[in-house]
Amino acid sequence: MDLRVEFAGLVLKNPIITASGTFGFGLEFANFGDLKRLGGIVVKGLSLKPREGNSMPRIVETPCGMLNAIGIQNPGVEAFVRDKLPLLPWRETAIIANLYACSAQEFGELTGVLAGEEGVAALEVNVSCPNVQSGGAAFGQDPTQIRKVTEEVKKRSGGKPVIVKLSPNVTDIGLCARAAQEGGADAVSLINTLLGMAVDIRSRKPRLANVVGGLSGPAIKPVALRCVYQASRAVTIPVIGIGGIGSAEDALEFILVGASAVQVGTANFLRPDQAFRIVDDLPRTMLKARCEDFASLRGSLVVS
Amino acid sequence: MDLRVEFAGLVLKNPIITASGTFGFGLEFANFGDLKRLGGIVVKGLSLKPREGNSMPRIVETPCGMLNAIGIQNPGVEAFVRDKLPLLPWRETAIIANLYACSAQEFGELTGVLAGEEGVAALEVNVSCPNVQSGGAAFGQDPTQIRKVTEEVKKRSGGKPVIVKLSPNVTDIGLCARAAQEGGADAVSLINTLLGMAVDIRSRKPRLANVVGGLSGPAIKPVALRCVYQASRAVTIPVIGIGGIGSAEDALEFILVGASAVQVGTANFLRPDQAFRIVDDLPRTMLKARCEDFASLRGSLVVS
Amino acid sequence: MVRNCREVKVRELRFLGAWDQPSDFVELTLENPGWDGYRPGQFAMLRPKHWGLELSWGRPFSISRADETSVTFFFQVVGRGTERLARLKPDDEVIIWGPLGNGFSAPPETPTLLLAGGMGIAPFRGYIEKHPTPEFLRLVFAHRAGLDSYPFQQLVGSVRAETVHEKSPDDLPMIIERLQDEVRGAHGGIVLACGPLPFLKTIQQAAREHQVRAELSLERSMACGVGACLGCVCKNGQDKHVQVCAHGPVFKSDDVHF
Amino acid sequence: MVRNCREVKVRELRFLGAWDQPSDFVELTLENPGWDGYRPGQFAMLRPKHWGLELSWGRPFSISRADETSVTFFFQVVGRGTERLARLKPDDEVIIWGPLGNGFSAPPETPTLLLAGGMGIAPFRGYIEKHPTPEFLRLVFAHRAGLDSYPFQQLVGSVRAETVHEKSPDDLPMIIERLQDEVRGAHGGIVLACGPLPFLKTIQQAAREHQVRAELSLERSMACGVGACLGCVCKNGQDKHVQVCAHGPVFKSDDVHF
Ligand SMILES: Cc1cc2nc3c(=O)[nH]c(=O)nc-3n(C[C@H](O)[C@H](O)[C@H](O)COP(=O)(O)OP(=O)(O)OC[C@H]3O[C@@H](n4cnc5c(N)ncnc54)[C@H](O)[C@@H]3O)c2cc1C
Ligand SMILES: Cc1cc2nc3c(=O)[nH]c(=O)nc-3n(C[C@H](O)[C@H](O)[C@H](O)COP(=O)(O)OP(=O)(O)OC[C@H]3O[C@@H](n4cnc5c(N)ncnc54)[C@H](O)[C@@H]3O)c2cc1C
Ligand SMILES: Cc1cc2nc3c(=O)[nH]c(=O)nc-3n(C[C@H](O)[C@H](O)[C@H](O)COP(=O)(O)O)c2cc1C
Ligand SMILES: Cc1cc2nc3c(=O)[nH]c(=O)nc-3n(C[C@H](O)[C@H](O)[C@H](O)COP(=O)(O)O)c2cc1C
Ligand code: FES
Ligand code: FES
Repeated sequence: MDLRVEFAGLVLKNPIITASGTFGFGLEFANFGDLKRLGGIVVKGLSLKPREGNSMPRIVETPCGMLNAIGIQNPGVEAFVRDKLPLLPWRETAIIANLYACSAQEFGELTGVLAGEEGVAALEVNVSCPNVQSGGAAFGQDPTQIRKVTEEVKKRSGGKPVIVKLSPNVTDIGLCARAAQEGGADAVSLINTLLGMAVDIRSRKPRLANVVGGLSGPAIKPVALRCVYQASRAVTIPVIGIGGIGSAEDALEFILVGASAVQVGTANFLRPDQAFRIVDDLPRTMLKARCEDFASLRGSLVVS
Repeated sequence: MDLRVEFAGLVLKNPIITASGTFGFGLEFANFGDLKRLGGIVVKGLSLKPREGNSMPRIVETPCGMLNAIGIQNPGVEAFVRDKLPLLPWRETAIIANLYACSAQEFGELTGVLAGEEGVAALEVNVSCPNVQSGGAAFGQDPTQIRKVTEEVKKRSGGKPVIVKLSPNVTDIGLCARAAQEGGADAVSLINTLLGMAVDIRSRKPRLANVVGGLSGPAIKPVALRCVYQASRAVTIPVIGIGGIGSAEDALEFILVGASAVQVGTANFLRPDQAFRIVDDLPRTMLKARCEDFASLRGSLVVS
Repeated sequence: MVRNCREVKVRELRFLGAWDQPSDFVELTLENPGWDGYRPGQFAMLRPKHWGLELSWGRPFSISRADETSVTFFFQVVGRGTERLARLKPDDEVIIWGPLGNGFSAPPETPTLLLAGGMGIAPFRGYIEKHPTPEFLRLVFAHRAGLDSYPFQQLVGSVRAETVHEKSPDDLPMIIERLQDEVRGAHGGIVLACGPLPFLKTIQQAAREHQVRAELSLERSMACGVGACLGCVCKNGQDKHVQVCAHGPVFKSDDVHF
Repeated sequence: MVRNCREVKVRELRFLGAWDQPSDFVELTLENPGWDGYRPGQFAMLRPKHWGLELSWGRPFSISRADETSVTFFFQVVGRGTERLARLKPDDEVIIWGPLGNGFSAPPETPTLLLAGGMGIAPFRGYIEKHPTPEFLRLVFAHRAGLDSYPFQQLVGSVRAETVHEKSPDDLPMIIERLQDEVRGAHGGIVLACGPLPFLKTIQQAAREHQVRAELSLERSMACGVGACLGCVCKNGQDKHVQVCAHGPVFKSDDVHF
């Protein structure tokens, strides 16, 4: 069975990509499976300068999910290019850089560093930084900002596909997807985490030092599926589905509502070989669902 | 231990209220516990005319949650007043009517029917009807509409407390809470369900006839807690916490972030006596959390 | 008969057979929470106590039989809930609420044809045991797995029973015809049916055609089981939504609009 | 030593004792997924195969000992995961990945003081078994539950061991003093410590004060266990966040900033 998918100028072996922040720089999982078998790897969020991230505690387990407030701890984009990228099987598997910045200009600079890197297949733009100018709401909650940031990244991307990663914490996800398309994005990926919180009644303190954090995992799958469905109908560019995907069946569900590929996030914590297992399960699951190829499945949801 | 709570002109035996749509008209649960022991009961959403609701299937189980698209099936407000209310222990337990309408005027009429009913302790306004004029977004996603509807209900409520139930499917929940306050609401309750979706890869169909539905249950608790925290800081009127509450500990968590009372929804399906069990567990759980009364717990979250 | 919600212990869990692996057939016996006065056709919601929060709902099963000390269910493993139920061990605790719904009619001295499809046989065990005039009963059982997988042998002897084996989908026309014939032949008596949807539809149609009194037991995904969530409705004769859990699960054949 | 992720069967689950009910102490033995070459102080992530999706993460436990055929863990029931682990039965399958982290130093012919607090004794069982010169080892074990609740008796005989019983919170100053004395007395050798945070802090302080070489094994909530999620960091000597799972769990005492 041909598992390949092509979209936004990318050719992937299969539609299973690991999601940013949940698969490290890929190398952490090399003991548990052959990285070359994955459709792609989105690396941990990268910023211009190294970041220490938020204080501890940073993660909490919640029913069928988890909250995280890592705060984009990362060694900086240059250390990534120098120390990690050369070790990754980028000729065989799409390595996608995830960009984190807090202004359009910073996004531009970050793009500049990566645009010339042969090992980077595409750029995924994470617009979740709270925007100080607009009163604490993240870039990703404001279509105008999404468009501006997209334009900036696109301008300096040197022809690499630009994927804009959307936040679900908005009234109208379709508007955000359209803003990315208008800004020139080659694809959108969604969803990033839902804004959530957990507290401890004994200490009367938040369970995350950062007070609020991002909810991910199977708990959010229904919200993610709805967002991907809505975004797919709002734009003509390809959509990458993310949110609670933990099985081949989950992956097919997202493709059914319109996704061209999917990302596996929190499910990597169920067991470190889960992403590889999902790749293995794809052919069997497709057969069971009487699905011959992804092209015919994509967006084929029957809505009466 | 004194479990009473007072807010918005209501005096409740304890802060445990059952949530609309998950506890029928209360009578369905009379075999499983003494309704008089509950702090309050919010009855199924009521409309002016009887409604048949959506087609089947209407519910789907999801990881640690469920989707519903019942479509406010109900016998109409008059049948409620005539057939159900007299059977409820409204002298001992606050019976809260949940109002569903699709225009400010309709909300006003509905309020008119209930304003004079001695057995109704308060009105909860459900603004989740998709607003045809504003392109399919629900009233509850537009602060201007929230305010307008609140004003209309408040005008005709005959002095009964008006609680506006907020939707979490918005960019800024604080804005919505403030709009309700400005409209004259005596309290806000939140969250209503998150918009979600489920599909079946074998039939390639949505699992709900309505395609999208509302996500509830423990899965959404972190989102609900965050929304209640944000809303509590945005308004001065009392806040009722809803979303994934299934234990006395959960209830205290919502009070800790600012709620004056809570509603138990999907947890009523874990077992039909769950709401009663939560009431029973309150004193013990408060002791364990070294919490003497709700007044001192409310909003006492320590954020450094 | 008062409904209640109780925590009771598992007495026994028996695997009867398997078909279409891993689709096991299981007989589950629990302590009786005081339900021996139940009406056959009624059901209960089950939820093992150590289930966490992943599954939001209990699971509905027909009460297959009950005596003073125990209540028995039969189920097939078809998904997440039944998979977990099949891992129960003696002394594990189960939360159980019921008896729910209405149950089948049991008019004495009336020729009564019981039509069971697959696991639809479950309620008829208690029905036969409790019937005042069992000699008026006749059971026709359509099944796909081997007979040992079902609580069938226990019934033989106490009632006239025949079986129809669906060995492959090719047998379906034969079974439909048999059902139609059986319903036609029941004219003047009453037909009680429990089984999958196509099975019930066939019977409804035949009953209408031949003006036979029939009752059908419906299945729906259920969240509450007590009529509160409105998630399990069907359309009644007046095309109105009614809760299967509270107004059913047994409906007069004419009173269901599929 | 190659890390891997395997599904292995439960060989045995033994309840050692209980304290502060329902806080059980459990010894869990699994088939060895080829880890007998592990380094004591290393840990593994465990996740029973039939856990559904409610718990998003595996659970980290020190490898207590391993031989060619089995690997053993000791744990206390403290929450949702350990409660479920305590319900495992022989032949149940468990997903297990490891060995993870770095492990303790084991310099031969060096006076080595093992300081264990509570379940912190777990890794020292294998440490003592594998040590090239066990006659250089001495163990001081601070505990609250009865000694039978811990894998302690198994160690006596193979190593010099002493215990300190914390019967009530009033005993705490005495224990702190004892720990300080022990660390001071270990000057010239090495101290290896595993236990709750206040326990480790006391030892770190004493080691700094008396310039004693010490290693501390840290605990954190862990999602991945392999260094990927950055959820389990501590601050190192340079005040930088490093992953406890990948850079630890054992840290040179000077290299942790609590
Ligand atoms: C009143 C009543 C009595 C019943 N009595 C019995 C009985 O005696 N023995 C028995 O084996 N089963 C009986 N059922 C069906 C039983 O409730 C379902 O098989 C069970 O709930 C499936 O749970 P699951 O978690 O394993 O499946 P899920 O994981 O929830 O679903 C798995 C598959 O089963 C289907 N399914 C889920 N729920 C139902 C349902 N209620 N009816 C039909 N298909 C369903 C789903 O569409 C899905 O394809 C009864 C149902 C009702 C409503
Ligand atoms: C490297 C390492 C080795 C460990 N070795 C052992 C061992 O050999 N034996 C043993 O009994 N325990 C050990 N632990 C601790 C063990 O991992 C936790 O007790 C366990 O994960 C709790 O899971 P739970 O689901 O039961 O608790 P949860 O429901 O997740 O939490 C219950 C309570 O335990 C606390 N808790 C949760 N996780 C941890 C943690 N990792 N450390 C400390 N407190 C926690 C929570 O704050 C909460 O108060 C080790 C931890 C680490 C990081
Ligand atoms: C621990 C953790 C760290 C994450 N870090 C990032 C990140 O650096 N950049 C980013 O765009 N998304 C990040 N995410 C979000 C995921 O990539 C993904 O969008 C989200 O978790 C939803 O998918 P899931 O439910 O499959 O986990 C992180 C998620 C988790 C759980
Ligand atoms: C089956 C079902 C029906 C519901 N019907 C209504 C309704 O009629 N009116 C309303 O305001 N909310 C309704 N809700 C929303 C709940 O009252 C509650 O806000 C939501 O489920 C979140 O709480 P929970 O997670 O505790 O269930 C319904 C929820 C469910 C699950
Ligand atoms: S299952 Fe809730 S109304 Fe029937
Ligand atoms: S547990 Fe994920 S980095 Fe340590």
